[in-house]
Amino acid sequence: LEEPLIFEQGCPGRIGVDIADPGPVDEDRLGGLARQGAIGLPDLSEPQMVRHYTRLSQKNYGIDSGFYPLGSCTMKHNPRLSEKMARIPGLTDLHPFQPQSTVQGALEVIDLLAHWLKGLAGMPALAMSPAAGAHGEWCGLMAIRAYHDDHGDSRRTRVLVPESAHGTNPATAAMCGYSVDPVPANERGRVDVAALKAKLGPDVACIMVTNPNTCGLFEDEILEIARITHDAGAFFYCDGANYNAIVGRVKVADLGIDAMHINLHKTFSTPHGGGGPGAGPTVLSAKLAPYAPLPFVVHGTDGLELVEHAEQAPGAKPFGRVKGYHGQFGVFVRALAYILSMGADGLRQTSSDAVLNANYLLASLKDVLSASFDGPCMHECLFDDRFLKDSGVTTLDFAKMLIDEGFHPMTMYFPLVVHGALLMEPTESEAKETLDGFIAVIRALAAKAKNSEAEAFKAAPRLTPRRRLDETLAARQPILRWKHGANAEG
Amino acid sequence: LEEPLIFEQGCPGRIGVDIADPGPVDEDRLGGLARQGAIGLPDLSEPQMVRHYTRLSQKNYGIDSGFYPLGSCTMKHNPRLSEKMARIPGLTDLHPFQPQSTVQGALEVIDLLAHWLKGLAGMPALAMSPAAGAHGEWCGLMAIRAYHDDHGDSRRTRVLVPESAHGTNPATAAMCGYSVDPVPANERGRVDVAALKAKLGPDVACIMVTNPNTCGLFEDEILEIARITHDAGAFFYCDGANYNAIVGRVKVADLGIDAMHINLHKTFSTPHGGGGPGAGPTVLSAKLAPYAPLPFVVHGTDGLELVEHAEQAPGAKPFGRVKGYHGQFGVFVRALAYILSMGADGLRQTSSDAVLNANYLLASLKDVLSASFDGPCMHECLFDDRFLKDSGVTTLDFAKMLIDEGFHPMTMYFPLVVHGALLMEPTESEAKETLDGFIAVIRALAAKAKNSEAEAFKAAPRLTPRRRLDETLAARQPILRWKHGANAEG
Amino acid sequence: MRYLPHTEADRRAMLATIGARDVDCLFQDVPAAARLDQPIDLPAGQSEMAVERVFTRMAGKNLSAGCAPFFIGAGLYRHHVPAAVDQLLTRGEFLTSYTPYQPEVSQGTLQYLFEFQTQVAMITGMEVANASMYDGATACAEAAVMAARVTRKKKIVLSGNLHPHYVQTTETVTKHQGLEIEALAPDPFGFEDLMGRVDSRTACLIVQNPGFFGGIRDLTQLADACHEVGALLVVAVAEPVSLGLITPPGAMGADIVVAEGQSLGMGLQFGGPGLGLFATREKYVRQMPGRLCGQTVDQDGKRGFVLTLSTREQHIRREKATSNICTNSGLCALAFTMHLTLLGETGLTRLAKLNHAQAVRLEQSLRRVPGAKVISQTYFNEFALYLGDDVDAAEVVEKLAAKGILGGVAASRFYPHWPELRPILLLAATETNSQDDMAALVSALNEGL
Amino acid sequence: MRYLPHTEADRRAMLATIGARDVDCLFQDVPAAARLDQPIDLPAGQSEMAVERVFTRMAGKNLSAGCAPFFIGAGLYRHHVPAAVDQLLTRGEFLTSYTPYQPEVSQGTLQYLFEFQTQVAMITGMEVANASMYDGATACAEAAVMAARVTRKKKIVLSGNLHPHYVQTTETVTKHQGLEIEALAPDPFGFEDLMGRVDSRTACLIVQNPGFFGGIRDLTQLADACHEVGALLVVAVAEPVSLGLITPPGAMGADIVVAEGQSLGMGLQFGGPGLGLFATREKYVRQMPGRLCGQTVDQDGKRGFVLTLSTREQHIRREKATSNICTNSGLCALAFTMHLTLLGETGLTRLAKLNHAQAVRLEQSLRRVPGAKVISQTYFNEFALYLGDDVDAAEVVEKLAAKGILGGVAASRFYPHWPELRPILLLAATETNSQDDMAALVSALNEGL
Repeated sequence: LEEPLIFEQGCPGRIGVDIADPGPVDEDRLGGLARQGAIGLPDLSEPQMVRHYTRLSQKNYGIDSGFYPLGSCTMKHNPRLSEKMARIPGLTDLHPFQPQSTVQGALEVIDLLAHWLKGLAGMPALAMSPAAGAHGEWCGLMAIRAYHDDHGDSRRTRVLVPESAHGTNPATAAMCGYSVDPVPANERGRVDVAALKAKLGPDVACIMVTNPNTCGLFEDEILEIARITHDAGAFFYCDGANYNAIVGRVKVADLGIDAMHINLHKTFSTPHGGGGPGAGPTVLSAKLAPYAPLPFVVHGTDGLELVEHAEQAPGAKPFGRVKGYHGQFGVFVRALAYILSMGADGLRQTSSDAVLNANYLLASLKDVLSASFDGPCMHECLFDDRFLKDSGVTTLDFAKMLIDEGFHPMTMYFPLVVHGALLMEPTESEAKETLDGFIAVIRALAAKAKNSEAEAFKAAPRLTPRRRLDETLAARQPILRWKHGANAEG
Repeated sequence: LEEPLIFEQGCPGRIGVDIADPGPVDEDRLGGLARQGAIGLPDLSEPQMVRHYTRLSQKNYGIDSGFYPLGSCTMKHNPRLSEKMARIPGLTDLHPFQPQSTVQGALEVIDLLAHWLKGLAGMPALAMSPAAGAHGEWCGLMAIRAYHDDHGDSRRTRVLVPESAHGTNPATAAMCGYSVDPVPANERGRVDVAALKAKLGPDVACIMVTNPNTCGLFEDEILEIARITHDAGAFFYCDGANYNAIVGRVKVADLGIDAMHINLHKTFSTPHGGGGPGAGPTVLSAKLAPYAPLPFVVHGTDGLELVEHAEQAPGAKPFGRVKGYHGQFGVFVRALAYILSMGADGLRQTSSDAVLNANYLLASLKDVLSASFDGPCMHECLFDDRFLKDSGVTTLDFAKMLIDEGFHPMTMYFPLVVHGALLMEPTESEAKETLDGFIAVIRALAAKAKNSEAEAFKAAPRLTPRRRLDETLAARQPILRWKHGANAEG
Repeated sequence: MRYLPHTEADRRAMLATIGARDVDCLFQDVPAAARLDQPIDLPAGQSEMAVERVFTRMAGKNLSAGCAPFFIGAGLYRHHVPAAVDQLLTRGEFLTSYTPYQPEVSQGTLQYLFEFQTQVAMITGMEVANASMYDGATACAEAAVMAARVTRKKKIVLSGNLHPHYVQTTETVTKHQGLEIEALAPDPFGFEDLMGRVDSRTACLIVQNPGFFGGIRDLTQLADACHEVGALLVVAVAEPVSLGLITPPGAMGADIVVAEGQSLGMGLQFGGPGLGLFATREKYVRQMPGRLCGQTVDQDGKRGFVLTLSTREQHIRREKATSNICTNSGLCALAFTMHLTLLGETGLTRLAKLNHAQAVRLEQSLRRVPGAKVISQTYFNEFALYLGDDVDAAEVVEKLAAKGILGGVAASRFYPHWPELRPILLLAATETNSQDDMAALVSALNEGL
Repeated sequence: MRYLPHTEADRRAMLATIGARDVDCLFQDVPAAARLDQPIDLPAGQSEMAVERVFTRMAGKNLSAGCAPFFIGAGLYRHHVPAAVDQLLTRGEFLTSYTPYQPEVSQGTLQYLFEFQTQVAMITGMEVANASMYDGATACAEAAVMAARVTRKKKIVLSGNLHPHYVQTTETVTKHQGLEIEALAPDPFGFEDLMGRVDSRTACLIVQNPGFFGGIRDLTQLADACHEVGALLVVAVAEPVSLGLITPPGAMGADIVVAEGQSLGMGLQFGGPGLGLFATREKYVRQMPGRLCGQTVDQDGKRGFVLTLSTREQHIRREKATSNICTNSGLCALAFTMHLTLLGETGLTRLAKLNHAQAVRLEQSLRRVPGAKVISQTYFNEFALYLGDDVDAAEVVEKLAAKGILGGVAASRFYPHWPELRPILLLAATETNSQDDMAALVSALNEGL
């Protein structure tokens, strides 16, 4: 069914919120700047609004709809308890600038979550306020740069980043004023340590390594990587996007890491919500701790205290403020609810089961798909498009065909280190039956692809609200908003 | 997509609720009656459960999904505010047997709702506890019978019920020990007053008239009906299922009615929820008031008091108790939220708009469908299947075809007084555009039917999770539960 | 008004199509004397914010169970409902749908009803169950009427351990149906002789298990006695969680099991809406009241579900219907089945064990209250506490409430005419009680007696 | 564990397929020295009920805004959010979906983003808007960087009326990007001369409207001055509700508008997550950071939506990307767009008028506080109150809190180094304030000064 845009449904004078008209405005205080003319917003009633968003939601696929093995995105079950906790009035109806005596419970949420994150990572300090993974990366690199600057070490202008890294890593380094030097991978899909060593030097500020890496592999030479990095006077920044593979089984500190962001929405299962909000608290080593950004919570004499200005905390040399207010509090509540539900034992089980599931997919599919690397893998398994050679079917076609079978596709064409990548992350919340159903479908489709049925693949998906969309047209003639008469329904 | 039964998804040892095993039970207090053997319930994890019910919901159509003109069912918008209010802990986490001093707010909800219902109906008393419309009917008839019994009038054994009545009316009368005598309709679709008069007599306990009636028509001779009924010493019970057509515009008391139930889920828009829970408070005239069932709320010296036993209220002669506890409290909260939101002005507008919408459908469709009666109609409009004559298409086929167009069908084959009825109730929450879209589809389908395209109708619906289901098979070989190995997926 | 989409322009355009001057014309069939020209003299509509204030104010006058040490049961039990239940319940496709008369677009409702029926049959140990009724009390009354229909006999015997609301509701429902109710005296000490009450005129014997005063009874012999004289044994269950731990009525020979389903999925809600569970043997299915969902196949041969056996219902049979009930408690049944799905075999069993363990712990704590004595020999999660010969339990309850403790219900609230029950307090414990709760109760009782 | 479906039997079967002895084998690539054999020494998992108790306890230590006369703003405003917003937000298809990389199964997310972009462009008076950013402060920083990119100039001038968190965040973000920040002194009395700060080296001037201290400014001349020297005018809006009543930045010549969207749909949430709105002129669209949704057609020619212009983004351009941001605030944008859809033109206009009327009423009430004076000449729903030369507003705030009143924020909380700001209290009024709230504030101020 088609659902028109809200702009095509409005009718002036309808209302979805009853607000008494306060009558003519005393314009004295508006400085002559009362709005002239209409805004252009459509007027809808509440029943229309409810139906509109209900119908839009029905055009979406979420974890609640089915299996969602999108690699590198960690689509695990989002507990409803976390949502409920985030809606307790005493935790959500709080203003960040209330007197601190009136928000001790909120500060306790932040402090308790920090306690868990530090304990799990084995790290002494952290920055709570980053709003997302990439924001946490930047926070980590800013702390590193602040350290170097504070130590008068201005030679360090380079950051080493493996080729397989998330695109945010080089962008982040550039934002901190660093140049980016790529490090090649070895044939085992890991950082080429010899090449890394060759690139390290007194001008390197830090390395940025994702571990487990974007191929779903643990950097097995990580201790050596850390050692040579530290020997060169550089810091080891770890992209913690895949921390969910090792949480509870490995302490970050034991790997020689100096800073790592933790995507709360991934490892601790706060909802991805169609693209955020996330949260990326960043754990820091003792050396980097003083440079953590404002604000932060400390234990004071009268309870918990929120430090909003550097001089409130002796010894602190914060590199600045990374966003408004005190962090993604609503996300903290959800993540903490998940953590307390799981506990140390449960978290260890999540990484164990996540890795088990990925290896099960790998073992069950490697004879029909082309696995890029030998196992064991960590929380995700990587295939490339060699199995589609000469079939006329691309990675994209293969993925779209899965949609008609009721599954969300895996990640395609990432990481860039293999050709036509298919990256599958099953997550620990999926039952064996679900994986078995998926495996059976993949095997059937692989057979179909090899059986020269490319046409069917090209036509997929066919059972969705829309078939394949013309992305080139969208980019060439961008239509980024509705305008009266310009967005006719196709 | 297919969704297996929970019994086909379970796996022993999974859990969806973490509960510490309290260890071996001290069986001393179980009197040797500890359960032997397994219950047979499936074990699912929370992610499986969430996905299961999400997917099941996707196989359902609600008001939130689209237009739902099911006649006589009043599928209007269910405000989300009402749901929110019903979840305030101080209103939902209350036990009915708490000391009354600790539930004064809950008693106030009941009392305030009663105040509104009495005020709207213009009636002096009511029974709050009936759980549904049919339950309210029975409550009303029990009060009537209690009155007659109390006055030693044991001759009254008959109840007069029009042919067009809801099936619950005769069933209710039978439950009260009455015999049922049907009253014919006149050619204008109303009670034949002459026939009614002829049937009235000293053995009639009451009449049960639905007004507006099930043809969507107001009983325009209602004052005469009331007069002759009262003259015969009988009571006038009104089935209030269609009260939504007149709320705020007509006081029930002004029509000479002695008792009427009010379906809160219809007139006051509490959710129908796939078949309940409803609530059917029943307003009563002064004569019937003393016989109202237990419990009820009165204004006492220390605040509100809940009367649970007859002797607590001097003068009360309750006919008994109709259910456990104090009424459908959760439904009361929702209905009261709706009533306070609407107010007296808004409620008057709802009935006005409901009647406007129905007449708009009638006016817009009467040239292509066959209207059973001339307008104006009230909140719903009735057509019969004359327009399908010789087309090979039945009312059922026609309705099923609508499903594929994205609409829920109207009510079919009810009321029984016309052949192949199609009863449409648009409700006031539908916008004109929605009605216009529906009208266009109906007109197109009517043309299609007349154009000998019966095959397409017979095959409908085709876009639904299931196509037409074999109801005869279900009734002939009832399978009413899952049993291991006996319910194979088709 | 936010729920009403029409603008004045819409209304005018529609009236033009209709050919009516104004909306009043459409109400021409209403006798002029009864037509109101103005809104009724009650307050005008309010914004969401204003309505929220009204309810928040009223809520503030209540002491909610979660804010107090809480030990009230007496037929409704406070259990923890997982968050997923309510969040899924509010999905519009469930919440805003009607009775599934159009099965093609109602497979969601129908499938969960089918699953619900199966779960109810399983936990009660019966063969079939219906798709729910209003509540436990009305289900009990329906069972009495059904038993009379099945046996063609008239006498209904009600145990003194049957919930007084079930007794009263059954009395009211059967009042004019030519049935004869024999209700036994309240029986907190477990002395009643039921066997002696069953004879050839008996349609059914209705007992509750666990009983209103807590006791758990082996019903096997009672069932045999009923069956020998052609009567049915009806068993009421007010606490379905008990079925995770104790022998189900079906395994002891019950012919009909009725229950209050509120314990699972719904929360207290001041007692309503409830959820009537109704299960019986397959041979009686066509005599069973209430809606039924059955399995069938669609045009393409795929498994699907429909409402079935509706020939028993009032819209087909009118005055000969099995009952006048034409709704069920759909959403409540959904909440129940969702909670039970989350629990599963493992969870229900553990929850039941935990409840019993809590009650045992409570009994042990109460040993520290001089003069008080638990008189229920057996119990699941609720028992009767005898407070002492001169103690009025109702007064104790008020004293406890004054201290912010919701400490059970006095038996006299149900039985005002039985002075010998005045010292009896009904106390329930569930998984929601903490040790602090129990300590607070014991200490307050010691002060208050 | 309730979120983990595997049984031990499942795990054994899967390990057998993999050919691994146990799960530890799968972690063989982790250096032995870093492998933990046991769970980390932190508490074990807990039931829902236990976790709820923990949060209920913490919530009990807070004074929530709804339980107090509440007048805090300073960039985040307390508005009433209609119940429908949150209930629709929690639909799993919205809540549990990812970034819409597969548009065929993400049209729901994509269509609301397209609608959101349009709404944001409309209310700001701009041509295009992106699909949201983290919050107002980071959006402001991104605007500074974008302005430098567009103009190829380096100087960023920040008004003293810009929210201090926006100032600080912009300083941090730009620190190592070769830009030069010129941040003006806080300006509660509206004396600052911005025109004089704009010169040929200026990439942009960033002003807030209404300003941090409340004032509303006509920006037309400032815009002209910027454009004359090739600089951009960036306008920050901390209270989007104001756009229902006052002239939007776009109509006064702004080149980029950034805003905090929290006011609509989201509630306070202790300040996070926020919702960064970002709008600009069409000609700058390829320089704009953040995700964008665009209209296109599908294979069958039907209108549909996709993420577009991603060549600006970091996963394509890596170190040359417009920013490192790779998420938006999808759910917050959904809440915002849903609330704004409910409001519509009529509702937003009325809500804005009502907010202003409330602030005017508050100012009038405060005339009864001797010595206190509203120093904002113009304002929307928030203004600066000067309490008297020797009064420390921070102390007053604490005194009010002790009386259960959340009476604004002291300017010194943001500007500890500016003693002349110590007597200044920022006070906001919205539709949520009752007359009683205002009376309570006035009375407490009179006692406390």
